[in-house]
Amino acid sequence: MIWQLDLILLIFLVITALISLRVRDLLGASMVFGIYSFLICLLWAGMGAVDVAFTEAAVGAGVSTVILVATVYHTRRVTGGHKRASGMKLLSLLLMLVLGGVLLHASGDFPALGDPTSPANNHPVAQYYIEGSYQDTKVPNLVTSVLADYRGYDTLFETVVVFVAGIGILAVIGVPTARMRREEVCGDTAQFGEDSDLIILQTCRLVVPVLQLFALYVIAHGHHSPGGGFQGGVLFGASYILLALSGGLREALRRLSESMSFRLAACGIVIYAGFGLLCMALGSSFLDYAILDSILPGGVAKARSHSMLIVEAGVGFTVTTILFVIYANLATRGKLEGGL
Amino acid sequence: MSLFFDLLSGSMMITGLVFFVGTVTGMLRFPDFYTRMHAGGKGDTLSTILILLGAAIHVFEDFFYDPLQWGVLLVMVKILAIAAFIMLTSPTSTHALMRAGFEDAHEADETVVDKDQDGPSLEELQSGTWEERS
Amino acid sequence: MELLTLTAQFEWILGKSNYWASTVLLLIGLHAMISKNNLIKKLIGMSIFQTGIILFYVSAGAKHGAQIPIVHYGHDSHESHDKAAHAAEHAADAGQQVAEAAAPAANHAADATHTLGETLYANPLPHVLMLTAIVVGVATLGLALAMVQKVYAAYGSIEEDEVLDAIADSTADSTADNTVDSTVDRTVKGTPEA
Amino acid sequence: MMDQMPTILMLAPFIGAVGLSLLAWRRPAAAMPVVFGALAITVLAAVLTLREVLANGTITYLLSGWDRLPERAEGMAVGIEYKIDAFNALVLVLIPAIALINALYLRTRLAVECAGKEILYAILYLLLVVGLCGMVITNDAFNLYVLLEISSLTSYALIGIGRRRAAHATFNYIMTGTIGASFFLLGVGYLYIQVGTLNIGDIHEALMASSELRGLASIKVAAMMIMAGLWLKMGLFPLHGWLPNAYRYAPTATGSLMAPLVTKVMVVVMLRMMVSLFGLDYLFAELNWRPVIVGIACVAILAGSFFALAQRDIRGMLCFLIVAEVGYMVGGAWLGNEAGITGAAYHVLSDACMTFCLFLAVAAIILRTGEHRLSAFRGAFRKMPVAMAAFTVGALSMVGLPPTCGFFSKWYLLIGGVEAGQWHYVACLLISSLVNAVLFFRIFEIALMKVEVEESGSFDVDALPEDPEDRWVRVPVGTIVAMIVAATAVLMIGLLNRPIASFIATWIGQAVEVAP
Repeated sequence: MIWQLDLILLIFLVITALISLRVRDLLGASMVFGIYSFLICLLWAGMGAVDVAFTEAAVGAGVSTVILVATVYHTRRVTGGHKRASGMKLLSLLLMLVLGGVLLHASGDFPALGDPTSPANNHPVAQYYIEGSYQDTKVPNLVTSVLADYRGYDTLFETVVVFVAGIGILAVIGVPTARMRREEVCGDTAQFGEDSDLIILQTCRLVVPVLQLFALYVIAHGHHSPGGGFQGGVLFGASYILLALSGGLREALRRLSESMSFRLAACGIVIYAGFGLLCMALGSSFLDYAILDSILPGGVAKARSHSMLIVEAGVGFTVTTILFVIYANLATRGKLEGGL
Repeated sequence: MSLFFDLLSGSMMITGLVFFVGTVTGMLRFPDFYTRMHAGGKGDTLSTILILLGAAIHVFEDFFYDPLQWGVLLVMVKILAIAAFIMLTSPTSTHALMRAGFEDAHEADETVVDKDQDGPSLEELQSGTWEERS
Repeated sequence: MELLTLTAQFEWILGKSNYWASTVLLLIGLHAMISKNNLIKKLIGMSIFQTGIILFYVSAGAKHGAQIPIVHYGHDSHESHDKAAHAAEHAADAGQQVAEAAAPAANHAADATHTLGETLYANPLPHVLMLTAIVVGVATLGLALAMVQKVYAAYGSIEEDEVLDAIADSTADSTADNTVDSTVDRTVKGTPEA
Repeated sequence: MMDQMPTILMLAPFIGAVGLSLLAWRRPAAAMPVVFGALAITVLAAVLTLREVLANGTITYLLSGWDRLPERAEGMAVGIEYKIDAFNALVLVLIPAIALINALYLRTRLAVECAGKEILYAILYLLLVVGLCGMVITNDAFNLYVLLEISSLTSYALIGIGRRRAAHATFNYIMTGTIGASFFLLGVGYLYIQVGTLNIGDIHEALMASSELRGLASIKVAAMMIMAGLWLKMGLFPLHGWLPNAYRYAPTATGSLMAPLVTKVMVVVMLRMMVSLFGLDYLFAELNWRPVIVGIACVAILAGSFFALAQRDIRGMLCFLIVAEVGYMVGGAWLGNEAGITGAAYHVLSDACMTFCLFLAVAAIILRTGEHRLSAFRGAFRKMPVAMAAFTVGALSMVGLPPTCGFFSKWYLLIGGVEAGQWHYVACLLISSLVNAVLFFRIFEIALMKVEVEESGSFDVDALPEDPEDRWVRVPVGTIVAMIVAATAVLMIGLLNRPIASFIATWIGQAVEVAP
């Protein structure tokens, strides 16, 4: 950590947060929010949280901004003044003062920032993750091993959260028409990025394959470098979003249709949960990859490592497809294909 | 030799920063949307690439002295890949923005319009009357 | 002496700066969620609120002079020796920087009860937790944006006061709010109650 | 096989949901069989788990097989674990059972209220059950947050799938729910930064072991944030704004699933946080927030009851009754004595059953009469005897008359209030029961007397269809069975009061015993 940089970033963070909330133009606000996300991911990278920064860069600054813009595009761009009585605002400010006082009071007895001997950093569990996890799993990236093995159960449900969001968005705004012909519908609703031109199209044609290749690299190399199923999945999903933005949604849906997306998303979860079930079937507890030693090559630790790779690939499937579906539905007000 | 690498990478980074200053000045001082994007698009691309090249050379230095550290070379390749990516995407995004502004009928400032030349004016292009005339 | 206490105070402030910043971001976001009139502004506030909490967690797991949590397996000490030798060889700026960065790390490493070899790694647990929190955040944002689009489709506005007015109008027109208006189904086949 | 039951319990609805999305994307007919099958397996697994817990005591299940070894992180939990004690096991049976019975009702409504989205609804329905069970079963504070978010996101979607009026209510719910969940996360973060672990048992032990730690301001704030977050999610009075509209405008099957379960599971989580995480000693001997929180609960009880009295919409009335009931449970839990907590835990069970019973009966009545105001009840005893019988049982339980379960749980709450000397709580409880009595006997009067109701002045005769008889659609068998089962459950939980109360008392005893 370089405290000078940290301080500057923190100040800019507060400033961008305030700007994005003050700007009347919602498109501008979304953009400033994207900048905010980038700044905060710089801050996290500075604190050594590279995986978090990577995810935030892909999710917060990338996908969040795109879906915000898509919604602004379909609703209103400019927000009016505050016609509502300022009573609520005053009440809220008062509440913030109280809450702020309480939280600052509590921060008084926190250990200093970056103290290696603080309870959280010096706890046996944290120490064990740093010292023991490489022996246990042969995965150098500690975040990956904690994410996919020690707390693999959490990660399973984190994937389910993404899945639920996709299903929920379709349930909430998807147009419930069975077997509507996709081409027909896309023709008149996919205005978003429909009027693109040659330069943008060609550039995206060049970039998309590289992006997808990189996404696969991020998933596959997540054991040794920052990255993993989520980050790679978000990048892969972003490549489809880019395709939809440049060449029209129809183009993207031709490659990855909505029903196929949901099937693949379910496949991803089935891969994850199925691996856990396989462990149960072999006589150990759920997600205990050690038991897979008998089917996977290379000893117990390697079995854990290989299982994590497969599990992360499952996460990648789900995140890729669901992010694309979220975008596709929000960009067309749920009309792209109907209720399936 | 070390001095050579340091000077090279340092000077590249500094040149990049100088261009960045130019970019920012242009973005702030130029009169209309098109000229601002012009400054932003060109200066931004060049300065980013220069800074990245400087970083790549700085990393290469380690490899140069100790070829066993081939992992460092990988870092350099990654930085160069980012530079290539920027080179490809930054002008494209500037183009997309320019086009959006053009289609949105943003007006050009009169001080930057060359009135003497015999060609279509911006308004004519935007409204499509130019094609009708020719 | 005074200078010393000043430095101590400064360090104390630095030690808290991230927690304070996270509190400030959290409060900004929460205030926007409560008091903003525009639904999308509320959602931006929600995202800022969540990043405030994530910043808090990440700060809790940060360590001075720590490396990113990816272990250099195999030749751990060997490599760092190499680096030190390399730094000493070229006593240029870069080398000095490495040495400077290494000094506090070494101090803290001595303080910490356990470290892996000679390297200090950041605490991976908060990172894992916050990966989850980020993903949960974007999932919530997506669903909420879908809701905003639904509100807009229903009432033609994303300003809360206008939406509330529209709701009040439609409630005044009592038939519009009839709970079963659209849901009564006369074709349900079943047996009569005994 | 037996030791895998907790996971099977969690995974059955989960696999059902994923399987629906994978294989039945275009086959709406597959939705209900899968829901029934998955929930039936869950109920079975939950019952077997309960039996196991009764026989052998608390079950701990280690996910990913990271058992606590002394050489591994000094015996701390490095992975995530389930912990199923007596009370958990009981709630774990309750959740899928109510969902299963509600599915009988859902079966008749799914194609009507969610036409074209049957599969989506079924997936969300199953995943909501997963989220609720997961929150109860887990022993890891962060995992609890993740499952809280799963249950929240599915609830948002299950409500938002409804009519246009549901959209804004859901948006409000999303805002409130996110604030609540984030407060919870922040509270867990404050604990984490001071303690360094996320395992509920380990945090508890660390807190018990060090009085220095217990004295820290940040631990107090952590307790405050966790409680505030949970109160937001359960709709305790000043924070209840989202609740009535969300449940009222949701599809009816969502309302009858969420009203009994979601707020109650939040209360269960709060009880677990109080008993297993912070420990009663810490909360009551060292913090002494009892007067404030019991005061808030009293206000909640009174406000909920009187708002309910002012409602003309039947479902709106029931929603405000839930607000009052949340006040009962929070107040009871914070009385700080064994009777109070027993009452709160007991009331979770009985309130879930009676709310379920009432929502089902009201849904059937509204559906059949096409009217959502109190006037819907005119002549209901004659026209719909089963629905009204179920409604009567639920109403009597709400009022607190024996032998329904509401009487016994309120009894324990009252004893707790008297023992703790919180007379205003006792008074509020009694006033609220009286108000409930007025409320329900007014409905019975309408139902029996067939009189034109005066206070529903805004009721417009012209708004009724030409031939009222035409709208009296038949009530499907599934709904009737569901109502009978729910009413029986209300009575059974009341009649079995002794075993249940002693069961809960043992749970509290064990939890307190574990603490040194």
